[in-house]
Amino acid sequence: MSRTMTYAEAVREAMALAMTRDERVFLMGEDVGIYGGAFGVENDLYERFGTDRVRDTTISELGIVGMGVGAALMGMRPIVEIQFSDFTAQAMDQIVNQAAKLHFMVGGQANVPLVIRAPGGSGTGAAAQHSQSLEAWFAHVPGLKVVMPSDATDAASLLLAALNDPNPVIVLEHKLLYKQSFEVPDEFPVARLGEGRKVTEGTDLTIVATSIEVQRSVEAAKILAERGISVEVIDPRTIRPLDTALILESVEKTGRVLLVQEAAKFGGYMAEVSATITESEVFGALQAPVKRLCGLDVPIPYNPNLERAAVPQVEDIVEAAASLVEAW
Amino acid sequence: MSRTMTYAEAVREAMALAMTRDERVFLMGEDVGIYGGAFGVENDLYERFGTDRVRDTTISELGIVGMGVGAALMGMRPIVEIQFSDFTAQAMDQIVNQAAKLHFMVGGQANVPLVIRAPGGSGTGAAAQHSQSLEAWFAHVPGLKVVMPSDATDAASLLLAALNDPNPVIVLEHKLLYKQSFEVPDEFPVARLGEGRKVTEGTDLTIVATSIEVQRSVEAAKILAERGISVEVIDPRTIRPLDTALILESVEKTGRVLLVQEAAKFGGYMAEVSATITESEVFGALQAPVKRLCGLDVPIPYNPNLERAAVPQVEDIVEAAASLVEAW
Amino acid sequence: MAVTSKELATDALRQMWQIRLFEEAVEDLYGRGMMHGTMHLSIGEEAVPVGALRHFREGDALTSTHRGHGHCIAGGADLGRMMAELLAKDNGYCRGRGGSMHIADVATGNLGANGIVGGGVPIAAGAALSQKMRGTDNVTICFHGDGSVGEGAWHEALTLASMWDLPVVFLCENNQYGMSMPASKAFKVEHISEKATAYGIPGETVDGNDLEAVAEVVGRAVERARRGEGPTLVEALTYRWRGHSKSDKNLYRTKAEIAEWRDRDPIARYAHDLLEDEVLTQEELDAIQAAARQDIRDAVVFGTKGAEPTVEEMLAGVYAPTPEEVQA
Amino acid sequence: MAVTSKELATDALRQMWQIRLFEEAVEDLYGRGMMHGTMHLSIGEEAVPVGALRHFREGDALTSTHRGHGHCIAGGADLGRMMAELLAKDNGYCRGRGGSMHIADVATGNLGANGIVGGGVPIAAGAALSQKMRGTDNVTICFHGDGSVGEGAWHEALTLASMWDLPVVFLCENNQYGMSMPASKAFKVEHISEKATAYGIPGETVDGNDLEAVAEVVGRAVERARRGEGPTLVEALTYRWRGHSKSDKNLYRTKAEIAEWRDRDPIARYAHDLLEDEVLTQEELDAIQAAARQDIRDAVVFGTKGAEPTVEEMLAGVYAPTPEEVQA
Ligand SMILES: Cc1ncc(C[n+]2csc(CCOP(=O)(O)OP(=O)(O)O)c2C)c(N)n1
Ligand SMILES: Cc1ncc(C[n+]2csc(CCOP(=O)(O)OP(=O)(O)O)c2C)c(N)n1
Ligand SMILES: [Mg+2]
Ligand SMILES: [Mg+2]
Repeated sequence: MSRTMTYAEAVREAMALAMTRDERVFLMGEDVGIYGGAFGVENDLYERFGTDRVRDTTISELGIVGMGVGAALMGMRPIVEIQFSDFTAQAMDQIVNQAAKLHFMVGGQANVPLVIRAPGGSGTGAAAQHSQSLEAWFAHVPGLKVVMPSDATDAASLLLAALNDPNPVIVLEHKLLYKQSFEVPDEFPVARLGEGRKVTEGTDLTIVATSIEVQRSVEAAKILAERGISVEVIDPRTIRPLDTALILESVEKTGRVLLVQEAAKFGGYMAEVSATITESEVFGALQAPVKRLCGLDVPIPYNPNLERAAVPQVEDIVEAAASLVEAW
Repeated sequence: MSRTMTYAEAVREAMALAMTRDERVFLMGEDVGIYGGAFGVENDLYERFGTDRVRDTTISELGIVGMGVGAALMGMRPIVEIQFSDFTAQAMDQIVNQAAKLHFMVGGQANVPLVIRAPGGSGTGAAAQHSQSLEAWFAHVPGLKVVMPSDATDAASLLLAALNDPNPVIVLEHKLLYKQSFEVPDEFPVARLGEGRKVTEGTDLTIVATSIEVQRSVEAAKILAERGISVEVIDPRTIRPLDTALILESVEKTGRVLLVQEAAKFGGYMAEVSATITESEVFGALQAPVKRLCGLDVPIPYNPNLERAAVPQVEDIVEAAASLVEAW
Repeated sequence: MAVTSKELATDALRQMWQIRLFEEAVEDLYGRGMMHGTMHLSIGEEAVPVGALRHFREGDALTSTHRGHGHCIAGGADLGRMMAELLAKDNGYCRGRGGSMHIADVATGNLGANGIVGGGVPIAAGAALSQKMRGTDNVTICFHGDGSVGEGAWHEALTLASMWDLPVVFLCENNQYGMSMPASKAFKVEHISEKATAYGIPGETVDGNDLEAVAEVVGRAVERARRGEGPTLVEALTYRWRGHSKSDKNLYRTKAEIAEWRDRDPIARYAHDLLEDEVLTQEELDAIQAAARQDIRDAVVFGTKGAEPTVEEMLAGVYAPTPEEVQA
Repeated sequence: MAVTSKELATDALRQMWQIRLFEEAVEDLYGRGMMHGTMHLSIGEEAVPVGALRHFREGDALTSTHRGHGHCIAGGADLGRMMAELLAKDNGYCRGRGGSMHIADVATGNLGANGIVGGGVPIAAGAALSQKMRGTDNVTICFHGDGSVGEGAWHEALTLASMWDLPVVFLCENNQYGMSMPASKAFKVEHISEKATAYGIPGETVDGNDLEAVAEVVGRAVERARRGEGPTLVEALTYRWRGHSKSDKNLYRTKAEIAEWRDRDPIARYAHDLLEDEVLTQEELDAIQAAARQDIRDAVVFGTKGAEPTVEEMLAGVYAPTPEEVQA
C-alpha cells in the first residue's frame, strides 16, 4: 500500500509521530506555531501538540540552537528549526563549537541528541541570502551527522532516524521540494544514518547527487536511457558519515562518475566525494576522470533566468553525462 | 639584504606600514590595544597609532565584523582581528551573508574592502574550541578571498595585498608560527592574491600544503632528499582564488601529488585541490592516485600526544610521500 | 500637528504616496505573475522613513531591511531603477541580482536593504564609526524591525555604538510583529525603547503613523548624534497592513486589529491635518497624489523596458576588480 | 555577616580553600612544565561559586566558563578526576580530551566549562527549559563573565529565558575585566545588573567577595526561579588576582588596584568573620585549611598516576554510539 504526500507533509508527519511516541521530543523555531512555519511545514502542529511542545521563538538563531543544546544535554530530544539554512550562519558557534564537540570534549560524559532542521536551496527568487546550499560547511565538522533528504519518504525516514540518534544531526531540507508530491509508504521506515540509496540501476555511468539534484538526475537518467545511456543514480542521503562503499561499488561497475550538487562548485561537498573516489582502490577502474557538475561560483542571483543558470538543471546533467560517456 | 623577524612581527610591521601609508586603514578587535593582542601580534601598535586607529572592542565578534563591513562600505580600510579563528563561527553571518555578497547583491554599486585576520591551528594545548583550521568554510564562499601565509614574508606581503584589494579578504594566520623566526627582506613586497609559490623544486613528487604544513613539508622534503626522493613543495598562499596553473604544471611534471593540510580530512580544502587535479587535463599524467594527508576527523584534543597525533607531522609527511613514490 | 512648511509637507506627502503606490504596483505586478520571488510590503508604515529622513544630509548613511522600499524611496532613490530591479532587469539598481531584499542606492547613502534580520544593524554602527573617524558631523540612520531586537547582532551593535558614542540613530520600526511573533510577547518591556537604558543611551517611543512626530523625535536624535553625543534608540509604533510576505495567512492577528490600524492610515491622517491646518488645499492634495501616481506609472514603464542581465556579466560581478585588473 | 551554621560555614570555607589551593597547585605544575595548554585562574573569586551553589540541589544544573575550576569544585566534583583532567590523563573527567577549558561533571549537574565566551549562556537557558517542561522545580545557574555580556549569545539567551519565564539564574561574575577590557568602559551602565530591566527581569548586584551575601542574593533568585517566576540577573563584583591567562602582562591595571582587591580576599574575610562571630575557632579554621591542602595533595597524586589516553579511544569518542552500535 502506498499513498501520496508532499515532502513538507512528510516532515510534519514524522515530527508528529515522534512527538506522539516520545514525550521528550519537542520543536522550537521562528514562526513554527500559529503561523505554521515559513514554508507551512508545521501547519497545525501547534494545535495538536500545544504551544509547550511547538514553541515559537524570537528571532535569535544562536540562542535557539543553544537552548536546543542545553535541553538535549538534559535528556530532551529537541528539534530546532532554522527558517532558512542561510541563517545557520548566526548559529555556527552553537552548532559547531558546542553541539558537535561536547560529547568528545567531556570525554563521553554527555551526548547532545539535537536535531536541527533547515531548508536550503535556490529556485524561489529569494536571492543570495535565502538560497544557499551550505552542506559543505557541516560535512566538514567532526561530531555532526548531516542528512539531505531528496524525497518525501526520506524526509520522514531520515528525520525519524535523526531523532533516534544520540548525536547532533542537521537535516538539510530543500525549499523547492516542500510542495512536491511523492508516493510514500503507509508507514515510514526509520532510515539508518550513513546508508545511501541506489535510486536507479545502470551500467554506463554513476551519478552521485544530493537533495533536489537527485530528482533532477533521475529525470536526466530517463532522458539518457532514451539515448541508450544507462545511468546508476546514487543518493548518499547522509553526507556525513558517507556511505563510501555504495559509491565505490557502483563506480567500479560503471567506470565513470558524475557528481552533481546544487551548491557552488569551489570547495563544495562533491570535491570530497571526488577525492574519496580517486584515493580509493577503484582508481584503477576509472575509465574517465571524475567529473563534477555544480552550481556556479556566484551568490545566488535574484533574476529568475540567472538563478536557473546558476545551478544544475536536468538538461545540464544530461549534457554532462552524455559527454562523459561519449568522450571516454 | 635581509633580516630576521618573527611571523607576528611581520604581521605587525605590515599593519604599521599600511596605517602609515593610508589613513583609511585602522584595526579593531578584542584586546588589540594595551594588552597587545592575545598573541602579542599588536604589541605597541596602539601607542604608535593611538586608540582611535587601534580599537579595543567588547567581546562581540559578529558586531565587530559587521562594523568592519559598514566602515569598509563607507570607504575605510578596516582590519578586524578575530582572536582565534574558531570565533569566526560567531561572525559567519557578517562574513558570508554580508561582506562576501554585498558587492554582487547591489550590482557593483559598492565594495567591501575589509580584511579579517584570524589565527587558526592546533599545537598549543588549547583544545577543541581554540584549535580549528576552518579554511574550507571560507574557501567555499563566492565573494571572499582567502589567504594562508606560511612564513613571515608572506604574512606581511599577503596582508599588504589584502589591504590593497577592493574585496573582503580573510587572512588565516597560524598560532604556532607567530613566534617562529624567519629571514625576511628589508622591504616586504606586496604579494599578488591568487599567485602561489613554488617553495622547493623537485621531480619525483609534488606536495601541495598550506600554512604550517608548508613548513613541515619543507622539512620533510629535506629528509626525503636524503632518501633520494626529489620533492616540489607548492604553497598556494591564496586558497581562494587558487593558483591552479602552478599546481597542474608541477603535477604534470612529477606525476605524483600529496596534498597536506592540518584541518580534519573529511570535506576539507584539499578535497577541492584533489578534485581540481583529477578533473583537469593532467589526469592522464598521473602516475599514482592523488593522495591526501590531513588531520584526523576529530575535534582537536587537549592531551599533547593526542593533539600531535591529530594533525600531520613531519614524519607523517615523509612516510606518506615515500610510500607514494615507492609504491607507484 | 506641529506646524510645517508647505514645501516640506508637499515633499513628504508625495513620498508617502510614492511608497504606497509603488508597493501597490508591485503587488499588482506580482499578482499578475510579472514579478517573482517574495515581497515585504510596508503599506501602512510610510510615515516612518519619510519623517525620519527629513534630516538626512549629504554624507549621511542609512541601512535598511527586508521591508525596505520606503527607506529607499524616502532616501531619494530613483523609482524607475527601483522598479527595474524588482522586475529583475539589468537597468535596476542591482542589475537584477539583488531584487527587493537587497535594493540599495549607495550614491544617496542607502547602504542597502538586507535579507538578514538584524544584518544591517552592525553595518550601520560601522558606517557611523567611519563618519566619526573622519571627523564629519554625519550620521547613520539604522532602520530595523522589532523582530531584529531579538538578534545578537542588534545587541552587539548597540553595545559597541554606545561604548564609542557613535553618530547613529537606531530606529526601530515596531509594527507589532516579527513574522507572527508579537513584540509584546517577545520582549518583556512595555516599550522597546526602554532597552536603551541597558546601553546607557536615550530611548524614545513615538507614534510612527504621525509623520511630523517622527520627524521631530528622530530629528532630536540626529542632532544629538551630530553633536558627537552618541546613539539614540527610537521606537516608532506602526503597523503593516499586509501580511508579512506572500506566504502569510494572517492567522496570528484579527481582522479587527487590522481595521483599527487602517483607520490610523498615516497618509490620510497627514493629508487631513494639512488640510485642517490650511497648509495645503484639497486640490493640492489631489495633485500630489496624482503626481505620485504618474511617478509610479513612469517607473513601471522604465522597469518593464529594461534589458535582461547576462550570465557573463553576473560571473564577472562576484568580485570587484583589483586596481591591476582595472588597468588590464 | 549573616548568621550561618557551623556546618555550612565549614563546608564553604573548605571549598574556598580547595579552589584556591587547587589553582595554586595547577599554577605550580604549569610552572614546572608538568601541565600544558593555557589556564585561567579564579584566585580571588572563590566566594562566588561557593556562595551561589549553596542552594544547589539534585536535578539542578550549572553552566560554567573558561574560568571554571571554582564552579566545578563548588558543584561537588571530585578533585582527583579534575586534576587528572588538567594533567591530560585518561582518568580525568574528560579522559584528557578537554582539559581545564572543558571540564565538566555531568553527574553533579555541571554541564561543562566552555572555551567560548558566552557559549554556555544559551545552553543554560536550554537546561532550564528542560527543567520547566518536565514540571520540576529545578533551576540552572549560569555562571558567566562580565565580558560575555557583550556577546549576542548572552542577549539572545536572556531574551528567550525571560520570554518563557525559565528557571535560570544568570550569574555574572564581574571581575572588572574581560581579558583587558574594563567592564566599566565596555558597558555604559553603572552596574551590569541594570541590564536586567531590558529583559523585564529583576537584577541585583552583590559583593562577590562576601560569601554569605552571595548565598543570600543568589538564594532569592533561585527561590524565585523554583516558584516558576522566571530568571534573575545577579551581578557579583569580584576580582581575579592573577592575569587573564599565562600570556597576560597585566598592563591594563595597576599594582595598587590588585593590592587593594587582595586586601578584600574572600577567604581571609570569611575566616575572619567566622572567628569574630564565634562560629569557628582558630584551630578549626586551621584544620579546615589543612584538610583542603591534603585534598589537593591527594588529587595531584591521583592525577599524576593516571594513564595516558590512546588515539584509538579518541577516534572512537567523536560520536556517541547509536543503540544499534551499542548492541553490536
Ligand atoms: C537572521 C534571520 N532570521 C530570520 C529571518 C526570516 N524573517 C524574515 S523577516 C522576519 C520577521 C522580521 O520581523 P521584524 O524585524 O519585526 O520586521 P518586519 O517584518 O516586521 O518589518 C523573519 C523572521 C531572516 N530573514 N533573517
Ligand atoms: C567567543 C569568544 N571570544 C573571545 C574569546 C577569547 N577570550 C577568552 S576569555 C576572554 C575574556 C572573558 O572575559 P569575562 O567574560 O569577563 O571572563 P573572565 O576571563 O574575566 O573570567 C576572551 C576575550 C573566547 N574564548 N571566546
Ligand atoms: Mg516587525
Ligand atoms: Mg571578567
